[in-house]
Formats: sequence, structure tokens, C-alpha cells
Amino acid sequence: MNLDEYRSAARVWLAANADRTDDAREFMARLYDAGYSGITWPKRWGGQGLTQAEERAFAAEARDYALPTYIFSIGLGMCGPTLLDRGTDAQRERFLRPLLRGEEVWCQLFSEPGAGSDVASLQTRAVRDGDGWVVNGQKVWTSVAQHADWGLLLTRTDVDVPKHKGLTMFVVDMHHPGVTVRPLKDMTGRSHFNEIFFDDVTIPDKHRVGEVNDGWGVAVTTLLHERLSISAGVGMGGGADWLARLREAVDTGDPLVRDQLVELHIRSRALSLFNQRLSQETRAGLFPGARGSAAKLLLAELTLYTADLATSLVGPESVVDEELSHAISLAPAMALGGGTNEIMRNIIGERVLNLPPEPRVDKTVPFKDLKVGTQQ
Amino acid sequence: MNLDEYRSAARVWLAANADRTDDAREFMARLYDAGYSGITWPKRWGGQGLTQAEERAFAAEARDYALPTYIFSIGLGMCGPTLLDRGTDAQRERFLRPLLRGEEVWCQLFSEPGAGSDVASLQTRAVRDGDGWVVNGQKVWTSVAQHADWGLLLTRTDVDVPKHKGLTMFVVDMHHPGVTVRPLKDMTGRSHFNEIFFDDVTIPDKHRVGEVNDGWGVAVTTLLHERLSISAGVGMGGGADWLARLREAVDTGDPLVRDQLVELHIRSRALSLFNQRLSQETRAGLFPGARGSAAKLLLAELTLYTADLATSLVGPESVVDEELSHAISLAPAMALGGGTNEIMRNIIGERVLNLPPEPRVDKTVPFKDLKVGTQQ
Amino acid sequence: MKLVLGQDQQELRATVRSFLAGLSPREGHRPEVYARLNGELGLSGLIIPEEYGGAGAGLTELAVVLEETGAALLPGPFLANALAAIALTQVPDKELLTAVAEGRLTATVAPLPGGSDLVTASRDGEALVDGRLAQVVNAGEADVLLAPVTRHDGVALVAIDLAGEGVTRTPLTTLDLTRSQAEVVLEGARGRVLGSPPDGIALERAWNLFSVALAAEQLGVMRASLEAIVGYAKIRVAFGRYIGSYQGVKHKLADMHCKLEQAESIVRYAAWAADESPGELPEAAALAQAYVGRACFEVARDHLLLHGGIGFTWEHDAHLYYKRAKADEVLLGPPRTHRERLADLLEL
Amino acid sequence: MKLVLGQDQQELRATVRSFLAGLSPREGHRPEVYARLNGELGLSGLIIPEEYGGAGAGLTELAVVLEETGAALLPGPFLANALAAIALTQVPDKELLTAVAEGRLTATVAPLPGGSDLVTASRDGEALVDGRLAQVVNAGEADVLLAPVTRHDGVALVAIDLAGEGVTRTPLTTLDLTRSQAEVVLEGARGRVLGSPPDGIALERAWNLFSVALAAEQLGVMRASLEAIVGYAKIRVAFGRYIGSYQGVKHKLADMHCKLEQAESIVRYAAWAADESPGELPEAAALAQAYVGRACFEVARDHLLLHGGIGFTWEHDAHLYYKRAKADEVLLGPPRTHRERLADLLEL
Repeated sequence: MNLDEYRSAARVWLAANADRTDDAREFMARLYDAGYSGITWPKRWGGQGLTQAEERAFAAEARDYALPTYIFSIGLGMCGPTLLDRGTDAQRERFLRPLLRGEEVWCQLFSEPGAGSDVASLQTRAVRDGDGWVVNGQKVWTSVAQHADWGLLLTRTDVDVPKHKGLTMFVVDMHHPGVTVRPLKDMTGRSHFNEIFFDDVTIPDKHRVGEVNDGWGVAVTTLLHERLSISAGVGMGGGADWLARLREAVDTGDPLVRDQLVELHIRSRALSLFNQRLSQETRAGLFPGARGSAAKLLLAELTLYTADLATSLVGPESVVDEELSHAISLAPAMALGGGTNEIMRNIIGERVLNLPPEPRVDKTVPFKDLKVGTQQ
Repeated sequence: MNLDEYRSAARVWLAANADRTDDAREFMARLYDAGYSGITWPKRWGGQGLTQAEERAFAAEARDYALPTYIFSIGLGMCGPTLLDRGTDAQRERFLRPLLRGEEVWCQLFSEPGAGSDVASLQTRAVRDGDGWVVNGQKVWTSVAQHADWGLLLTRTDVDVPKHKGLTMFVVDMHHPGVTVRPLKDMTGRSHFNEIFFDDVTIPDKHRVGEVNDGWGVAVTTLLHERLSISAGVGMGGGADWLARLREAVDTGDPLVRDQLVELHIRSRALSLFNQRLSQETRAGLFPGARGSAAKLLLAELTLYTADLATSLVGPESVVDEELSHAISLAPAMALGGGTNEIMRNIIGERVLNLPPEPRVDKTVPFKDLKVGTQQ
Repeated sequence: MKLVLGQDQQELRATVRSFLAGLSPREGHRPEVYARLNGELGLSGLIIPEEYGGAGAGLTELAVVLEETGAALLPGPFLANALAAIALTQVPDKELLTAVAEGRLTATVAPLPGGSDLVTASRDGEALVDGRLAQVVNAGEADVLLAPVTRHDGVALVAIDLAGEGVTRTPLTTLDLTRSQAEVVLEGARGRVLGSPPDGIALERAWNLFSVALAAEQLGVMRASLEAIVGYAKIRVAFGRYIGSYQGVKHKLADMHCKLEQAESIVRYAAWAADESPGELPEAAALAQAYVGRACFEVARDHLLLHGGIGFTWEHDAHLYYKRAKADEVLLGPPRTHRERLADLLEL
Repeated sequence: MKLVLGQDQQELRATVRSFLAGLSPREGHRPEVYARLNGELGLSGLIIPEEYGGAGAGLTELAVVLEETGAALLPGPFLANALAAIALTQVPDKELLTAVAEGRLTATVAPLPGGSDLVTASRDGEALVDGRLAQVVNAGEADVLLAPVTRHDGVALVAIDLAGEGVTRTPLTTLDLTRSQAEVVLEGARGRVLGSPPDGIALERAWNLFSVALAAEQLGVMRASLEAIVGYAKIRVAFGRYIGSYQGVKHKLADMHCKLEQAESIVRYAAWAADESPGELPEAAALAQAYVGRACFEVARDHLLLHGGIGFTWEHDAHLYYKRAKADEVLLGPPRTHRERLADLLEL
């Protein structure tokens, strides 16, 4: 089957199946049966053994549908690929097929209240106990944890070595009685994320991913996959939608209003054309790498700019308009999640422009002697 | 004589004398004879022994005149005060009165091509030779050097200690045959500054200011006086003048043009009110200290903004208009001279907001092992 | 021109600041707090002339107080009541002024120049008012509403008993969680005409004073936001260093400080103009809203962003400041209206 | 839509870049350089159709070349001649097109839609032209001027021999030291009417193509500025560290990179629209000038500022880029005119 045939078949299948159900697990099972789950994953672990080309073709066809696969996105985008790269065969055998079939939901447990941008300074401890491990600590900013069966958990296992060298990765059973999932209310008043508390949670050693104290190496793999998923999602910038909505809501006969809308158009076109150029480069085999961070940074700024502009143009009514109030409340999310704007600028500066790094004070000090989190 | 009487007398004197001559030296002599030179300096060294109050009163009266005292400003504002603070009595006796009388012009010789923001990394060497010193090296950004009789010169006398600890300050004879003054053409096409080359220039030890290797301590005194002179001069921001000029030159019937002029008004009023508040605080005995750096930073930004706006509003003609072309060419000067914007933000961050400093890699390394200037 | 606070004003600030220190913006309107603010501190009568039982202070003093209530995000009708006192002072009404000064009555205002579709057919002091006000600040908590009403001889300021007949108040869900708004529908609601209408000039002056008063609150919001993030930047660590040591944070905080310095200068100037130089007031007031409104939002936004993830949580106060800053920025109309007013005054 | 350069275009870029590598923007117009550019590289005929002896390439290729000449700040009439070739291609004139393609003749243009007060009384192909053009780019170095002239049936594009009788050229002192301008006064100057006037549509299209061509040059100016300061930030030390290691510098450079990425995307898009999607051209062209003109100046300005004191010196090239960026930003009119055109096209 060549790529065009593949695409046609996908289109037909989606037309017949995409809108048939809202149940995520049921839909994933059908996706798996039809051969559209794990398209690039090896056949041995339940995948289809195809290439990026087929995966992109399917994604392009699927873009027109709101597929109910959100709760599996962390597992499929980050946890699964990490196990493929760094797990044992026993782990792959146990975990990958149920993930692809929609039988088990995964979440990712890296960030902590004291370790955001600087994930490697995390403090959740895993201590050896016979053949297994006992975990205590707290994670935060965890999507879909309330649905999750398994979590990919990064812990500290040695405080006597520098921070990157004392971490270990595990698969944790989210149904363990010591795991508490609490929704985290954010500034929009809604709960998009969770806090997770670990209270003497036991994990068998066979659920360790990678070597003891090599957790950072494993996490880098996961974060690379995360960055790929984010930059794939970038490009949906809401600038154009807001322009359409605002031109109805405000007086474009006022030249100042008109000029503000032109500015919004300019910024949103500039970013959307940049995103399209990155896509074309990717299709041509030029992997954008860290340049994707520029698109992420620009989207974060455009999102803030757009919500601010919309409320300013509309004026007093915007504070009692549900849509505008939600927009201005949600606007900071893109600038904070998936790496703050400052982190993005560091990445662009160091990995795209190859500027010299900051002097690092935290790479050689034993973790126990390092300042972390929030302290005087 | 109370302050009002002092002010009245100054007003009368200025009205009679301010416009009588363009000759700077002659005018300074008359200023000295009238008792308006070195108003706050001790009588012993030729000053008037009065207070800041009298000095400010005279300055306020003098503001309406273009006094031809520019070439003495470095001597009176920086070099003289440094000798008052840190010189020997013999140096004060020899140098201060001729300065106050306009008989000798001074310049300041700190910056080098490789040492701008980071003055203490300078490389001009002074080496002991019998009872004196021999100097080789290059200075740059030196105002009035072409007129100067004496220079306050910061040199490196020890490369085996950290950079701040191996500097020594001297008074150098600008007429020494080893001193070459070359005008430095800047991007406006004019020469506001000079480069100075030192080729085996000898200096007697009696012209050393402060202890050997304590030059940084002396320089800090000088730079403090420099900062005071700059922030005293700040506040003349050209925003209001440009607004008046532009409202004649462009079509204010265009609402977008009108809005741009309002923005210029807002920014220039914001800064001028801030400057006035700082002045009132100073008069009330609250010394603004590092907060003056905020005024300097804002003036630098306003200057860039104004020239950019004016040329953008006027359009194609601005590139063949002498005044506008000069304005856009000169605009960067305020952001580069007297500390770059980045240095100002550091000062505000660390000395006003008391934020923690950067980790410093250059405070403990011997100078000879330190990276300085421009290098691979 | 006076841009520096005097001794008395500094003491007033210290008193109010220390009173507000223990309060949380999350507690909602607490009448017992207002009883002490109005009683012990006498703030409801601060700018009301002494002949009506007030302290007879000026906008300069009111600005000092509003900066503190802004910094504390004091919930409830403090600003609304202060704006009402400003309006009442322009069209002096003994009964209402005395009641507000003594803290017996809380008033609020509807937007003054235009913006209201209220009408009345009456020609004397009593009026039956019809119309709808889409958004009135703190209408749910206030006793009396002051609103511009159109009648035969032009616009008059009318006082309406919010608990009276013909008044329907519907609470609105607002962005700013620390300041409520309500829709007010009037169907033959009884009102009393204040002053000697038409009072265009008095209402214009009131509007300018509103702009100054709001700018003072915004200055407080800015200051508190900047102080919060500066404090956090000194204790939060990333990559082994306090985040305030990174230029990425430090330089942004320096820029925020510059905005605060300029905003304070403008507020002091506008308050001085209100008290001492009426001719400068309109321009100063438009300048205050045009500069301070924007600067306040930018500082509050950046203070939230620099907090990182924690700034996005409901439990942290950062979003309360961010939302107040946005709500304040548009409270007296879309920001461009202040710029347009300024352009008109400059005869551009 | 095609936003990525093909193999041929990349080779063209490499060829032009390597040719320009040894040149300095301070050397002024060197005819021998142009002889090779037009001869060996065939650049003067790049977009001229093959039937007139050109290479028949599109705006996409011209943009690649202009990006390089912009990056090098190539002095002389390169851009002017390219704009003239664009105009001539819209109202094809065999004699001039062939001469430009072969490099025998250098042309320049006066601003096309409006902006010119030139008039002629003649009704046939030959015309005697009167009027004054305040600023014509490279008029001092060009042989022929193309200018819109008002006549009985509307505006016509007229070719005027700049060395002919009735033409007075006065060189102007310009901000941009690498691109000359002159005043041109025409008193009964002999001209030849091109195309079949009135040619409003052709001239409108030419204007849009000018916007795209200029944006390509601006992209080159931006790129070269950013590369220069990134390079300097890697070798300049302050306080014992390379300045590029400070976030104050690094983060600004990252923002400049973001502008460059967006500017390049817009230029590629606008050039593609010029070649393949004429309906999108007007909007793409206005977008190109509205975004890239501003971004180019901001990047050139910040590149100069980040150099510190040395960037302020005459000897350093930073100011040449800064001045070119400003001159380019206003070359086709005050920047707001591009935004207004865009607003019109968007039917805002």
C-alpha cells in the first residue's frame, strides 16, 4: 500500500468511526484493531512497524476530528516511547500493548513544587527496601492522573552526588493505596492538572526504568518526546479566530481599533507562516530541533497579547464576559507550561545560536548541599 | 547672606556676565573671581566653602544660560572631587586652584577598547621605574582630551592579583610627548570623543593618587561623582521638544499619527515627572542613590524611541533631513555612554531591589589568568 | 508642584498599611472591617468637607489611602464609596455626605459622562427613574447608587435607594474576584436629584477625579505585585541559584521598577493637580489613566509570569492581582478612550 | 504554498554569497563589481523573461539574491535596477528590458502609485516631462529613470534618459551611507511612454512586488545584523565571561532570532504569492512591509546597542546596518501606510 492509498484508507476509516463514540477506552481499542495505534512502534510490542510518513498522513487526516484520545496522550507521546527506548523487554511486554489498546492510562510524574524549570532538583525520595523501593514525596502539574493506571515517576535515590547523578526512574502503580491524587485548581478556576502525594508507596525493582541513578538519562529521553509532542501541537495559535470574533465585537470604524486588529493579524500570520515553514522543513527531512522552541515562545507571547488586546478593545464588558474572562485567565498557561519563556530563550540562545552557557553552580555540588526549591 | 539673597546676587551676576564671552578659560576666571567656582569646595583649596544649597541655587539660575564651561566639566565634576577625597595635600595645592580658575583643563582616562562596562579589566600598564612610573597602553571614550592639560589615569600595576586589586591611579601630564590624542569619529560622523595612546609615558610618583594597587577604590570615588553629574544632567529629555516639532511636521488629522504623538507625550511626561520627583526628594534630603539609574535608563529608551518615532512618522524625507538623520544617528549614545542599559538594569536590580548578584568568576582569579576584552 | 509626600501623609499611609496588614483579599466584604476603617480611621469621610462631618482632606490623601487598599486588594465597596464621595462633593448633598462621612451609608456610582441610558420624566428634586445599568461596581453591597440620569434640562446626578422599590440587582460573575459587580434594572425607582442640574462641569470634574483615584489604586496594585515577585525572586532557587540573580529575571524586575517610579510620579502629580491646580487636572487625569492603567497591568502580568507554575494556581494570590489589574484597566472605559481624551486636551 | 528553498535556489544563494563575501559596504558603487554581477552571474536579467534575454526567474529567486545583497550592504544601484526590472516586466518594453538584462543599462524608479507630480502634455509615445522628484534612489548612478507621469488619460509609466537634456540631478546627503539618493528636476525632459496607459493595474502590481523585493533585502540586513552580534557575543568578554553567556544578552538575541524566523517565513510566502498566487500578492506584500520593515529596524538597532561602545564608532559596520534598516523602513512610505493598506485589504 503506498502512502496515498494509506491516506485514503485512513480517511475512509475515520469517516466511519471517528464520531461513533465518546468513550476513550472503547475508541482506542477500535483504533488498535484498525491498525492506527502505535503506527511507528515495532510490531513485536503491538505497533504497526510503519514510518513517520504513515503517522503524519494519519494525523493529517485525523485533524478534522476531535478524537477522544486525550487521556492517552501522555502515555502514547511520552511514557510509551520512553519504555521503547529505555525499558526492559519484560516492561515492554507488560505495558505497551495495554497502552496501545486503551486498556491502561498513563501519566508522567516529574515536576514538583520545588522543581519546575529545574526538574533535576526534585526531592521525592525512593529508598531501597529489600527487593523493592519505597517512595515518599510530592509531584505536581500532572495531567490525566485522575484516570491513570500507571505513572512514569522520577525520584531521587542518592543525595550524596550532584543532582543529575542521583535520580532513578520507575513505573509506579497509581492504584497503590499510598498514592493520593488531588485536583489542582488553577487560576481559571478549573482543574486541568493534579497534585500527587506519595506516602510509603512501594515499587518492585522490576519496575525500575534504566539503571539506578541513571534516571536523568531516561528523563531526557522522555522530555525529548514531550518537546516533540508540544511542537507538533503548536501552530493552532488562536490569533486568527480572535480576529474574526473581534471584528464583530468592536467598532472597526475607529481607526485605532482597526490598527490594533491589523497588528493582531500581522502577529498571528507571522507565527502561523513560521509554523508552516517548520512543517515544510520537517516534511523535507530537515528536523527543526531547538528552533521549535522559538515557535513555542512566540505562541506563548501571542496568546498573552491576544487575550490582553481583546479585553482592552472590548473594555468594561470584558470582565463580565465569560469567554473573555476565561481567555485572559488562561492566557499565562502557554508561557508557563512546557518550559517558561525564560527557559525557551535559554534554549534558543544556547542550542540554536550556540551562545555560551551560564556558569553552573549546581553541577558538581552534592545534592544534599545544594540550594533547591524555595528558601531563605 | 541667606539663600534668597544668594540666588538674587547670582541672577544679577549671570545677567551681567553670562553672555559676555565665548572663551571658556576667560569665563572660568571671571566665575572664580566672582566666587561661583567650586562653591562647595573648601576655601583652603580655592573653593567657597558653601553648601549644596548654594550650589543648587546657582545651578538653577544658570540653567537659562549656555555657559561656556563644558571643557571644565570633567575636571570640576569628577577629577577635582576625586583629588579632594583621595589626593595628597600637595596634589590639592598644585591642581585644584588652577582648575577652579580655568587655567588647566582635565580629562578622565579609565575606559579602554577591551574594558567598557567592565572598567576594572583594563590593560594599560604602569611599571615602576626608579622614583617614577612608565605607562603604556590605550584609552578611549575620552571627552575634552584634545584640550586637556592633565588626565586622571587608571592603570594596571599588578597582574598577579585579581583584577580589582592590581590597579593604581595617577595624574598624567597630557603634554608629555608619549601621549597621543586622536579624535574618535562616531556614528554621527562627528567626533565627540578621543582615543588616547600612551607610549612610554613617564609619571613621577608624587602624581600617584591613593596607594599603589588601591586604584579601584579611588576610581569608585570618581565614578560616584560621574554618576551624580549624569543624573543631575538627566531630565532634559527631548521628548517635549520633539512633540512640538512633530506636530508641525506631520498630519495630526490622521488618528494613527495623533495616537503616536499622544504616546510620545505620555512617555516624556512620565519621565519628566519622575525626574522632578527625584529632584524634590533630593531637595528634601532624600538622596536618590541608585534610583537615578532608572532615570538614566528611561532617558536612554525615550531617546531611542523618540528618534525612531520621528523618522517613522515623517517617512522617506527623514533620511535626507539633516536634523532627523542626526537624531537617529545620535539616538544610541545615551544607551551606551555612562553605563549601558544592561548595566543600568543590573544596578537597579541589585542596588534598588536588592536582588542577589550573579555568581562572579572574575573576583578571585589573578588578572593574568582572566579572560578580558575580545578573544576566542 | 508637589510630588513627595509630607509627614502627615506618610503617617496616614503607615496607619492604613498597618491596619490592612492582617487582611486577606480572599475573605470577601467584611462589614466589621469597614466599620473600623470608617470609624477608627475615619476613611469614609476623608475627603468630605468638615462642614459635613468629614476630615476635609484632599485627593493627595485619598490617593495615599487608595494605594494601600489597592496593594491589599481590600474586598468590598471601598473604592466605590470613595468615588461616590467624590461625586457627592461636586454636587454637595448634606444628608448623603454626612451619612457617608459617618460610615452609616455606603454609596456607589454608575459611570458618569454618558454610558447610562437612565431617564426620568420628573422636573423637580424627586424623580422616578427607568433604565438599565449593565454593570455597577459593588451595587450588591451598597445602599445608594449615584447615577447620571437624562431629563428635560440635561444630565443630572440622581441618588437612588438600592433597597427601594423598582430596583432589581443581579449579581454578575466577574473576572476580578475581589470586587463584585451587579446589573441594576430600574423600573420607576425613586431617586433624588442632586445639585442644580445641568451639572456637566461638576460631573466632568468628578470623572477626572475618578481617574486619579483609580490610578492611585492601580499604583498600589503595581507596588504590591512588584514587591511580591521581588521577594519571591530572593528565595526561589533554580539550578542552584536564586532566580533573582539571573538577568532574565533581574532585568525584567528592573524594568518593572522603572514603570512603578514613573507611575508614582504621575499619581502624585495628578493628585496635586486635583487639589491645587484645577486647570491641569483634566490632562493630568487622562495621563494618569493612560499611563498607570497600562503599566499596572503589565507589572501584574509579569509578576505572575515570573512566579512560574505556582503563579498559575488558584491558591496563590498572583492571579488576584493580575485580574484586578485588568479589571481596573478597563473600569473607566476601553484604555484608548483615555488616550483620545488626552489627545483632545493636547489639541493634537 | 512553498516556504522552503529548493536545491537551485540554495545554489543561487551560495553563488551570490560567495561572490559578495569579499566586498565591503564602504567601497561605494564599483562598476566593475556590477559588470561581473550582471555578466558572470547574470543577475540584472534574473527576473527578465527569456524572450528579452533574461533568465526568466521569479520573485522567489530575486528574493534570494536581494537577501544576500542586503546582508552585504552592497553599495550602488542593485535594488533600484531590480525594482526597475520589475516595473519594466509589468509594462514590457523590449529595448529597455534587453538592455537591462544584458547589463548595458542601469535603471531606477520613482515611487509608483502617486507621490509624483510629473506631468506631460503629449498624447503619443514620446513625451516632454516637467516636474520635480524630491528623492530618487541611485538617480546619480542610473542611466534611465522610470517614473509615473500624469497625462490626459491617467498615469503612465515613462522612461526618461537621465543624461538627457532638461534633466538636473542633485545629489542628497542621506542617512544611509551605502545607498545614494538625488533630487531630479525635469524641465521638458524627453521621455518614452511605456506599455498602454492607463496602466493602473500593472503599476499596482509593480508596487506590491517592490514591497516583496524590499522585504527580501530587509531580511538580509536582519540576518547579517543578528549574525554579527551573535558572533561578537561569543568572543567579547565582560566581568570574566563571554557576554553571550549573560541572559541580558542571550534572551535579547533569542527574541531577535524569533523575529528573523518569522520575517523569513513571511518573505518566502510573499515571494511565493508573487510567483504562484497573484490573488494573495497584495495582502502578502503589505504584510511583508508591515512586519519585516519593523523587525529589521529593531534587530539592526539592538545589534548595534549590544555591541556596546564600539557599535557607536564610525569604523565599525554596525551603524551602516542600523542606518540602512531605518532607510529601508521608510523607503516605500511611512510604515503606517503599509498597515493601512493591509487593513483595507482585510476589509477591517
